[in-house]
Amino acid sequence: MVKYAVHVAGREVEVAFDPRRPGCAWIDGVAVAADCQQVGSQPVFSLLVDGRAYELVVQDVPGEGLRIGVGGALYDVAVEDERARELARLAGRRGEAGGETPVKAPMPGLVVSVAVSPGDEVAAHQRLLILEAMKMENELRAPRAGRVRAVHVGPGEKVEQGRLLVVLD
Amino acid sequence: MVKYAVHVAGREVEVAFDPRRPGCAWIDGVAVAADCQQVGSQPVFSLLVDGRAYELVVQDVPGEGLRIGVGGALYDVAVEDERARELARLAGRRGEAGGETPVKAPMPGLVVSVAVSPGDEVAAHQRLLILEAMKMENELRAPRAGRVRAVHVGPGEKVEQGRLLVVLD
Amino acid sequence: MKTPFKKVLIANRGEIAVRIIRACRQLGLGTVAVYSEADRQALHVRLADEAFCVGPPPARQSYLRGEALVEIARRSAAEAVHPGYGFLAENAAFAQMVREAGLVFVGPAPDSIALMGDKVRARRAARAAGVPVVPGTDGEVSDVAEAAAVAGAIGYPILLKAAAGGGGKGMRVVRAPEDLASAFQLASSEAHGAFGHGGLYVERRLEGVRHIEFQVIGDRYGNVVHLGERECSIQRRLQKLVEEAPSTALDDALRERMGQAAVAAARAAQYENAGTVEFLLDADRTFYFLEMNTRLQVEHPVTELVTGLDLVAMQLRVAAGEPLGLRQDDVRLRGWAIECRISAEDPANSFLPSIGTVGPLREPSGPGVRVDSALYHGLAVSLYYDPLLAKVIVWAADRPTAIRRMRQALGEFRIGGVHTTIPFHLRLLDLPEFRMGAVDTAFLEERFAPADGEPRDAGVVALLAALLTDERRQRRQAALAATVDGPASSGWRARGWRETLRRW
Amino acid sequence: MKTPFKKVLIANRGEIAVRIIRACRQLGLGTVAVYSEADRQALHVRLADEAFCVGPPPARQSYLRGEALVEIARRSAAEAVHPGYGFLAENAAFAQMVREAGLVFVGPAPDSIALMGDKVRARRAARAAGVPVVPGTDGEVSDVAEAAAVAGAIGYPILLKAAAGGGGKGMRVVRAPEDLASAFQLASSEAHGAFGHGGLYVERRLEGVRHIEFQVIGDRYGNVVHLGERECSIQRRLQKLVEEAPSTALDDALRERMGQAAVAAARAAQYENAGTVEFLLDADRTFYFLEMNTRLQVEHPVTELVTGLDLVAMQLRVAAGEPLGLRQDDVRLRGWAIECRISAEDPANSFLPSIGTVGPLREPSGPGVRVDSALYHGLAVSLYYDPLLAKVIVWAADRPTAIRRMRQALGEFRIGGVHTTIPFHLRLLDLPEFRMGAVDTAFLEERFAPADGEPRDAGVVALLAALLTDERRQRRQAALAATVDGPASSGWRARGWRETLRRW
Repeated sequence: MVKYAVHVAGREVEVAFDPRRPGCAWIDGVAVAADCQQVGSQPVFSLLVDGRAYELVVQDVPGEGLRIGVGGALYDVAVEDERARELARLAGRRGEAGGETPVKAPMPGLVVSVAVSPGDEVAAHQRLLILEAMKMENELRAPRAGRVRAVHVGPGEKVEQGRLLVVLD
Repeated sequence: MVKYAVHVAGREVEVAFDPRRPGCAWIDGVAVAADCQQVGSQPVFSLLVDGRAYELVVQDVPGEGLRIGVGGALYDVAVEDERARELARLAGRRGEAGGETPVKAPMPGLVVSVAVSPGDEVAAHQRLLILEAMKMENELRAPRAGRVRAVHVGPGEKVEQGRLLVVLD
Repeated sequence: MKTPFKKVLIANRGEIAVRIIRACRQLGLGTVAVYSEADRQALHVRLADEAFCVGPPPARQSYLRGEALVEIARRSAAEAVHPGYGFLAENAAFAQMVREAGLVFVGPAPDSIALMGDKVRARRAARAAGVPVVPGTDGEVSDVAEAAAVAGAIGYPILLKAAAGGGGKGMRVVRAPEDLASAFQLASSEAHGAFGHGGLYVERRLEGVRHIEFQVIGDRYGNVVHLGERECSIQRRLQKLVEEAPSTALDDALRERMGQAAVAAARAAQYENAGTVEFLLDADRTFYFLEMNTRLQVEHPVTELVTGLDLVAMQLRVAAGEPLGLRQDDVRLRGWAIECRISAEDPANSFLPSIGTVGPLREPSGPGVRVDSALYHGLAVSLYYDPLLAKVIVWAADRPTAIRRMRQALGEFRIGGVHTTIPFHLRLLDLPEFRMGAVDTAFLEERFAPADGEPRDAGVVALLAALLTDERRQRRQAALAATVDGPASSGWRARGWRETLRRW
Repeated sequence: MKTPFKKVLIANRGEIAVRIIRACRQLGLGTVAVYSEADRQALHVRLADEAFCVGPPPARQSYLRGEALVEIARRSAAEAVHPGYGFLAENAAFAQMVREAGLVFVGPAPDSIALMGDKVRARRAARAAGVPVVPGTDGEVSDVAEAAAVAGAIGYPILLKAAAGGGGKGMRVVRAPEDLASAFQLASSEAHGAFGHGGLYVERRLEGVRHIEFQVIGDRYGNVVHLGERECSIQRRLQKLVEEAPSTALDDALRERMGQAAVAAARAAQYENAGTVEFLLDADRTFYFLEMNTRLQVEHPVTELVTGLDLVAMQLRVAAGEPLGLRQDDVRLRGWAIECRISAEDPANSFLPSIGTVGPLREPSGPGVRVDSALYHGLAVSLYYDPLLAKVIVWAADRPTAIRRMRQALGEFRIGGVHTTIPFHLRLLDLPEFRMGAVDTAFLEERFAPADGEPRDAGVVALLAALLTDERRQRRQAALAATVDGPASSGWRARGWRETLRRW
């Protein structure tokens, strides 16, 4: 049995195949009959799962996993195999750090201005900086009260989505 | 100068580039400014030729050349480079044989029946065989009067487009 | 929609299966698609709620297997079957089988199908209902000799027609006695292949006539209305290529007369659901009943665009027992609609079928443009089924605008990999005869000259072909050179060209 | 079309450039596209007759360079300029520059643009024409202090609006005095960035109101008609997301009153060409003039679908000096139309912009479905321009059918590679408030709950992701094994899976 833990839309789905039963799979422990066909040589797949028909489009996002579109929606998906998952479990819950709060760019954009400096005390919802994206100026505010530990960007800088902007203590 | 002879839609177009003048080309001796861009990683191309905009889709047909679609039409295109062409010219006119007339399958299909045998004398427009394609039975008739030299297919046979069916003397 | 059924099996493939799925979903009905092994990737399979394999690629082993279709309906708990057009759509036995399995057949009663499907009985019924018919035999002819006798009596040219037929299959025009034997054999064999019955009858082939058909629809409460006409005179080998609504040949008075005749013919068959009454219309504005097609027609969208109605939704509603909810006076025609059938045929090569794999694709869209299509990038066009790939249908306030809109839409259509009838349509749309609406059923075969002269875009096609060929040669040489003395530069070419072609 | 111009330069990009190209071509007019360096591959470049580069990606260096656009028109012998919406569409100086270059500007006179573009003067003009306006300042406020004073007088919540604005840019709602300073600074800065002028004025923010706008069009002979209303209350941060025509809030009597007010406002600006008069409508059916947009609107297609008119073609005709040829009585609304704007934004993540490259794509089609789009497989969605990718517009005989049709169309839409607003729209269409038409401008921000619960298709998405990951791992192992002991078999999997996944 091959097992994968798939992270999709904020939850984890366990998918398993049995090498001895081709065309069968288990989704969160429920057995399904599945037929998967790639359409032409396009990254488009037709899945029949217990007779239900689905059409999915797939894109690789390097370093991030897969982006899968179905029924008008698009999901960012990460797949772990069983062993990797076991290791992660032993190492404790993933990705949760201590008392500091990173503020990351929620979208790519241009930093128009920065309203705080390292050492500043900020209140919750106080403006940290302004990010221009798609011709709109977006105010980024402090998610909680705290002290600014570091500011990683300056005005005029272009930032990618997820870029660390400010760290609050 | 690099030159190509391009066979498209029943005629030959000479295309030349000058290595010292990027973005310039000559089509049948007429100089044009050309900008060619592939769209994404699709076999779709945007050409600007003296400011005129064209969108072309391309497909390789193995052994046959390129199939290029533009403005709702599709062209089967063969490209010869200058040297190959020169050789062909020296070797005499291409592909014209003597007194025999090959009758080829004008479309892929199933041979339903064959009405002639080697040695038969046929009149012009006499039925040679019936080819079923896309649920229609199509009568293939003799393009001229003559004698059947060879019959290369039999009833029930599936033939590709261009397959030699009958040879008339 | 309150219906005795919640889920519909669509016993068809291609664009019409997609069309029916759309209508079902808009009514809140579940959809079950069927597919042959050749169609596993097809659009209708991907768009349906459920999909089941019905057999190997040949239609006889899949889409024509009535019992297998009923079995899939049972297995998937579908409660109704929509047959689309072609395949089993006009097969009375199938309709009966569906009914006997306790399912709703989305179409007329088996008796109506049987009556109108027998072209000989249909002629008699129409005549009895006071609708004029084309001169011809009153029954099937038993052999070539009898056909020759009839032909001699009514005069050449004649039309041999499959008694069980429809859709142009099993038909042949015969212009001279010496061609009769060969045509008879071909038509009979084709009819046998298509309908399982090789019987033929003989009709006078009217010349200089238009093919005008009326859409009708009836419910089980005896309401029957017509939804105006469609002009279908642009035909090649009895296959329609372009249809429009309304027709330039009709005015309100003639429309009303023909519409009443269509309704009378439908009533004679106690007709329920959607159907089409076909007429020939001569230059004197005399019309003749030709036949009635007891199903949805390929060209139904032009009627939808000028009436604002959704014919497939109406089919489903009346099949569910709803009353029509529409009187003849409620039907208003607005504007002009044209449909071009896009088939995998090469118009530059006698319309021969073009097989291959569909490459990059862009279907037209925008104001007044509708595309009913089964196309996708990667579609393998095979010989198993009809070559129809898509239908482009446009609507505009008037006919000249509709023609220009169609021209624009077809010019935008990009289909890599297979030849299509688009160049034919583009040429047709530019002809003065077509623009004036001065066409008849012989127009295409007798007065339409194939394109001459060189295509407009040959130069640019040649340029791209040469650029791509050169790029490949450069890459091969570079790969070769790289093994000897490191990466080669491609020298003379502009950065733009090199960069943009490198992925090719 | 007999015109003083035969070729039109389209000073825009994206779906609206494509839309204008289609209209021009249907009128027999040549088209000249312009593109920034980021848009070389764009659809409008490929569909136009000619295309020229206008500068680097930032709009200020390309699409906003009026002189460069006029120069391209001169070079390509274009004789008219269509500005689309956004960019220079409401820039009186550009309209003037186009005229002075001897070209036809497809839009109103510079004076009309200037009058309505100055929101303060526009309010005065509307009031003078007898059209009620929203309470607020009669001129720009010079600073935060003055804004605070006005706000205190008319009462919170207030709306800060760019005097030179439009399209929701440079606007902020302020609900409490303490938020005023920050909002003032942001709005002013945004206004300066978008329109080159940071001046603001203050309006009462009406609550529980609908945004209802009327399409008007006039010719140079003084004929002005309205083409009915559009319901645009579904807004987020003052940006429209869904529009429909007609509105559930209007009856014929109110439509006539508001339509007359719209025509009066247009006449006050001596308005020629297409424009939109925006109103707020409160629960008591009292309406207030909001502003007039002196251009084609993003949401113009819903009006086209219910009137059967082609607004862009009409714009070109009246710009060419033709009379409107349409009286108010000739305008008939038929059925219901809805538009959903499909943007590259992630509704599950606060509508943040989603950049990336568009992968496999299938746009919906079929009966009653229109897509105005600039999408293509390979489109790199950047931050340089508006995130609008496409508009899906449906028509049906009634609103419930239109809603179901939109649901079906959006469900068919496949866009790989970027997040879009489609899931938001699908969710909205299912809400009882939306289905009943009980919406106002605050509905989305105040009463629309983001989706909860897990998405329906998470299981099948996970299955495919696991299959693909496993396939890759098998291939890596096989490649590794092959170097040691020949090709490996992928063991357990069914032939179908293995064969069909191998190309992945």
